[in-house]
Amino acid sequence: MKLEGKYKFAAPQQKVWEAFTTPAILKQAIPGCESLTEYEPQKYDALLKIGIPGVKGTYSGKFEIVDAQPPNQCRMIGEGSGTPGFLKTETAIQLTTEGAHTVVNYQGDIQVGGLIAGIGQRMIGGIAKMMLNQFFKQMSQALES
Amino acid sequence: MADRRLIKLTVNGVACEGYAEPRKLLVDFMRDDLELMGTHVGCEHGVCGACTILFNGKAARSCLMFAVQADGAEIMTIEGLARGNQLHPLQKAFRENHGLQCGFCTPGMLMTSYELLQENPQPTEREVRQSIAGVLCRCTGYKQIVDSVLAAASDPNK
Amino acid sequence: MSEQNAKKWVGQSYKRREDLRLLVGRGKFVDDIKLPNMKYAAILRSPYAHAWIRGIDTSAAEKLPGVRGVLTGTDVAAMSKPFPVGVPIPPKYYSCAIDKVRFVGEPVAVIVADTRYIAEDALDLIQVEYEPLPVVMDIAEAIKPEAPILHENIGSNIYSRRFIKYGDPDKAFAEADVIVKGRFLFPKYGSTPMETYAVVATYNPHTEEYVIHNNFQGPFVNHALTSIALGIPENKMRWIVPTDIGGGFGTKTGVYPYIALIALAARKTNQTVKWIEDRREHLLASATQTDRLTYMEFAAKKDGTILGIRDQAIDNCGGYIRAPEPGCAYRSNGNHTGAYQIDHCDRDVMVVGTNKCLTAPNRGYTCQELYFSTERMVDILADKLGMDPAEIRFKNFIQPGQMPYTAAGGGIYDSGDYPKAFQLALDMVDYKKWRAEQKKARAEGRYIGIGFATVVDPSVTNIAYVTTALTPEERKVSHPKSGSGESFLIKMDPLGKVHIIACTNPQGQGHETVISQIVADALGLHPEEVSVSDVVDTYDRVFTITTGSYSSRFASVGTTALLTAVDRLKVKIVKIGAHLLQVNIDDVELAEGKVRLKANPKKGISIKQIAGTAHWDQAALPLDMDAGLSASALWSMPTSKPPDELDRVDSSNTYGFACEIIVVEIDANTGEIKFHKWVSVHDAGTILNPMIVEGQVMGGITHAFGGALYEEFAYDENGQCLTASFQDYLCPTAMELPAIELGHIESPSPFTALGSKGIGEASCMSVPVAIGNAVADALKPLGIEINELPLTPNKIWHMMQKAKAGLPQAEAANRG
Amino acid sequence: MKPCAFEYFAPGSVPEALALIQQHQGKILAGGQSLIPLMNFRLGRPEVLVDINRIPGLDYIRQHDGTLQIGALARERDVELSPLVRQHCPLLAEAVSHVGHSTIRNRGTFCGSIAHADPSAEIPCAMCALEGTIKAVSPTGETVFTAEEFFLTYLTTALEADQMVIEASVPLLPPGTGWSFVEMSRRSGDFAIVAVATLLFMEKGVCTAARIALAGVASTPVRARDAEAVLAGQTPTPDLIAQAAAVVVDATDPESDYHASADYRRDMSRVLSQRSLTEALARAQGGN
Repeated sequence: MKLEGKYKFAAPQQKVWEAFTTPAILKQAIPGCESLTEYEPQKYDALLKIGIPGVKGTYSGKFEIVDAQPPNQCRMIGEGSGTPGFLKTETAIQLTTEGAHTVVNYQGDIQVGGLIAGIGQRMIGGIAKMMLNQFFKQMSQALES
Repeated sequence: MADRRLIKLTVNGVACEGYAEPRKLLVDFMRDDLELMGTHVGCEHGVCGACTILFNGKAARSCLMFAVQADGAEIMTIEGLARGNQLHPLQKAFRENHGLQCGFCTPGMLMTSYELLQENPQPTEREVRQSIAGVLCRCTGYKQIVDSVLAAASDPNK
Repeated sequence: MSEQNAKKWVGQSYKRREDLRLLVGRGKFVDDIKLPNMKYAAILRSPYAHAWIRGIDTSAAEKLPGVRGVLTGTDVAAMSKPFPVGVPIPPKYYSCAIDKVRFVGEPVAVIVADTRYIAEDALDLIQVEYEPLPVVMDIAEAIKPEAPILHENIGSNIYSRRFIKYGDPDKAFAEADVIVKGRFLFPKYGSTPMETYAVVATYNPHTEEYVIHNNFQGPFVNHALTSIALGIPENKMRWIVPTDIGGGFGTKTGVYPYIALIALAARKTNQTVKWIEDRREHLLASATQTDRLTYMEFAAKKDGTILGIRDQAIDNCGGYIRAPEPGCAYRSNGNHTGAYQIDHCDRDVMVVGTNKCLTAPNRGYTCQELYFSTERMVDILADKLGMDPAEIRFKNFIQPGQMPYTAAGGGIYDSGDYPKAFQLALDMVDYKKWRAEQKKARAEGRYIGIGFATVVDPSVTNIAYVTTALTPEERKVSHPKSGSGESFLIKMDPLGKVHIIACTNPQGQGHETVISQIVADALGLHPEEVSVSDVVDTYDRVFTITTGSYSSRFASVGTTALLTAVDRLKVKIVKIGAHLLQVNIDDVELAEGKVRLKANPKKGISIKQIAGTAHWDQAALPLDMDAGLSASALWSMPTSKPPDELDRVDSSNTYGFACEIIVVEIDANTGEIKFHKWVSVHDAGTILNPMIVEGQVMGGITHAFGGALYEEFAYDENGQCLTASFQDYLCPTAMELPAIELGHIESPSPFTALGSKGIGEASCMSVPVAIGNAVADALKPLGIEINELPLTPNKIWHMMQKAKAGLPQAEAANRG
Repeated sequence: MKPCAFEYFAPGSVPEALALIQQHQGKILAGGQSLIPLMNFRLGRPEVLVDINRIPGLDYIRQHDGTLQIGALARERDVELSPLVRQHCPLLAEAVSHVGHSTIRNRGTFCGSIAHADPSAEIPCAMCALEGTIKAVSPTGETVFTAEEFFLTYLTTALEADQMVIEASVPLLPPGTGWSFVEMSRRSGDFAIVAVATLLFMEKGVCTAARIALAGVASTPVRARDAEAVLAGQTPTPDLIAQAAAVVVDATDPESDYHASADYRRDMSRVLSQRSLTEALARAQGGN
């Protein structure tokens, strides 16, 4: 499933870049992220409890930032597996400055596999989008605070 | 076995009891513990309707209830339709009109249409179809089932 | 002898005896079997469509209280062998993934526990390390050289391929006035019976015998192949199929691996193990029909005479291929040219693999795929020539006087009057009126369409067809296969009542009832005087590798085998009668319940007396005669022969006819289809029980209606099945079906004892394309071609939007 | 497909239920027709279930102070067949009749469907059109939500962890109100691809206010206010209805799924709104 879009942050590009590559901020912003531990620079062990009320799944997996060109672009690769199946994402982001703002363009691909994919196809797309919006909103809040 | 609850209920007019953990589905309890195998399990997510029973007089999916919820309830299943060796008019009509082939969905069809005829003794064809639309059949194409229910509706002994 | 039987009961809508158990909740299905100390299995399934298995850790699962053992691919590899399958390089298909998974839902491990609940708890505790691989989902992609390869030992994704020519197709195409082309994609839908797969297995390590209760549709090939997979002789594996199977429609005729898998789990854990496939497992990983991509060309004369067919047909069998595949590609060879006089065919048939669920026959077994292309092509040709699609069919029909007719592919069409049946359908539908309505509607911007399908319905598979997967040269050096046998044993008790022991193993077709009707007629009894036991128990039934209920075989081979046994019993009765009457056997006849003198019909001895003697006074029997009164037959259709050197084969042994005429209207706003009129006419020879025939026809229609409009196993681009619940795999309900009018003609088969042949699959073959043709006809003003299914409102709406905007239609693809 | 183990409580009163929810973070089991399938698939794994089916007095459907009040245990089937509902709010009866099949509605509760908050479900959509309210209780008191503020996103509501829905209510419709509920689904009984609930409040042939709510076209049910504005104060005509229906599309933000693309849902929002408004107008004019 492809997700594309952009989000505008009221913060300078360097600060946005740092937020996107700082584990503590990422942990706060990633919906359902219970822990994010850096085991190598820009590589993390992650534990996610995600979903919607009553349908939460626990996924454990890895998350890494590759091809980083600070403060302009990188790719974020994550994968996790748990009882409801597995998740894989690969998202490219590009940061550009627009006046006092920073625009983040993203092109992501999300794979959902296993139980949820077979049973929940009706809502997966929407929920993925919703979580992405949550992520950007949280990032935005973190940047403003 | 962890946390098994005593469940007392009336099934087809007979008092029954058994123990089940809370997560045990009512249909599994009926089949495994009460040995009433006439009710079938077809999907376990409430779509196929093969497991339909009457729960306190209302048609219900027994795969979408827990056995503990049936404590004190009155249940009727396909085994409870015939009076002695006399088939119920619905059963007769299903036989006369070839309303079943493999028989797997039949408990659901019978219990659903039993409720329908209780509520609406003279249904139209469309009402019959609406009612049994909650039970999937892969054999018959439904026509002969609809014919059966309509025939039963016109049976004065129903 | 049976030709003299009065048809008193046959032909009646005799009420079913099966109903008297099923209607009161006393049917016996596999899930109703309870054995002492029985444990329950649950299966861990792959969430990946294609991945290496790098490790499995079952330790936590094994420690869970109530768990009795775990079986993994390592055990399966050590304890069993791959299932044999008739392709040049078989993939290593075990009952469980060994080191690689090739579709979502493939078994990876089995838990045996005290309850299914605990077994599922334990599944959550198994850790599997996967290394995902690129997937291939689309047929056209799978055969490209750069495609990810599923099976390293095969080296490509092509399981089977044959180039086959009938007649002189090059000449036919050279002489054609017109050549039309099409590309068709038939979807992956399935049988989805209400009862899923079910197995109860026990192993006795001391006798090394398995006893396996299951709901396979007969011993058929599965018993033989499963015993090979388990590495045991067939007589060490007792299969028992109870009286009732909750529908099959083909799914339960493919080699399903769970019989072996649960048997191995029983053996490893030393437990009696029950496994009932749940609906999610069924939709993810049981069996579907093949999806098929077809490129087809018709060569024709200007007057509409079809000269030849050229096609490339590619069937997709999914992650592995298993018997009876590659039958998908070859099963309909004998009737490839359908109801028409077409002598020349040029075929490139391929069976390929992708990372999808595996396949098995599905009601109509690949004839829906075949006719979706050929019957669409007939309409496309008619359109090109400016002919009426009804007229072009009449032009090309095989004529009744030509029966029995040998079709280009070798099918020996036994009987039929296609023009008469089609004319009946046209009259029933009032064709002219609907063409006028269509004209009017088009003027108003409404979309009415009339769709036809006129198809030949092959029943009674001749297992020989599978060997056309091999070249004639390869066949010469391999073991030949042929036949279509069925077995019956008839016993008469001392009071003259009859018991039939059958092994047809039906799934709701009412065989017990029809057997009693047939035997009653043959012996002058009431059907109530005939009892029937029709189950599979490989230890106490006589059978061959073709035994079972599939390919609509009961009405043809079943009835004929039954009457062969009855005739043998009658011969014995007559012999005993003549002996007791002390006359020559030629001087007596069996009539009116007696063996009597031809010369003096008043002098005779009743069957009842003869039966009593046969049991109570065995010394009174002729010296060379067995005691008691029973007979058996294991009869195979004489036309069931191996393919000839030109690959022609009578792939089925009887051929019925079905035609549909369907009038639809497409909602211009929503793309929804409304059915104005639907007529379905059949010819299946003699009708044995009209009530049952109507049920079979309606069931077949509904199944195909589902496939044409609602049902599909859909996948995303990563190989995830999106339709693993009944919320997304949409079986039609009683509300979706429009009114359908049925018509029949009867052209008795000269090849079967009663002239009857199969009917339950006929409309499965004709309905999908008839709906496709109707929608295509409706949307003709927009220039829309229909070449794929299912025709969902969403899909039709998109086609209409594109057409209205002048954009080209997307090529149908099944990549998710 | 067997559910995970859970602790089970069947309280006999609302305060008892609320205490259990608070104490164990329990999940409420009412009709269970959405929850139990999720549990059978093991997608839902609640550790504690609080079964409210044994609490007396919650199954009411009553008229009170210009509203229809529906208690937490009123079954969908009871709402569908209730003479009160049919008389005062036929839109609701019609919407409920599209929920699953009668056997599901026998057991499923009206309030449970609201709490489940499926954006393709009929009842939340009807509640938005009717501007109904949802009353929740917690150990500390009552909260009343409007339907629109209640539905946040997929299966997510404004309900706090210690709250339970105790009642839904909708205002009685003035006589002569035009209403309609139109749904398109793959099969009868399936979730809506698109469903539209409309109301036309009429005075002397003029539409004083219109309401249009849709299901299946966003992460929650949505109101099409701009489209409503097209109709307000006007005499509805087929042209005006078509105009309004075209504007409805702007209120939608659909997703594609296997059954229908976002484009299709968008256009069906228009088509179905037009049909629904036409039907509502006919009812307003024809009196039923």
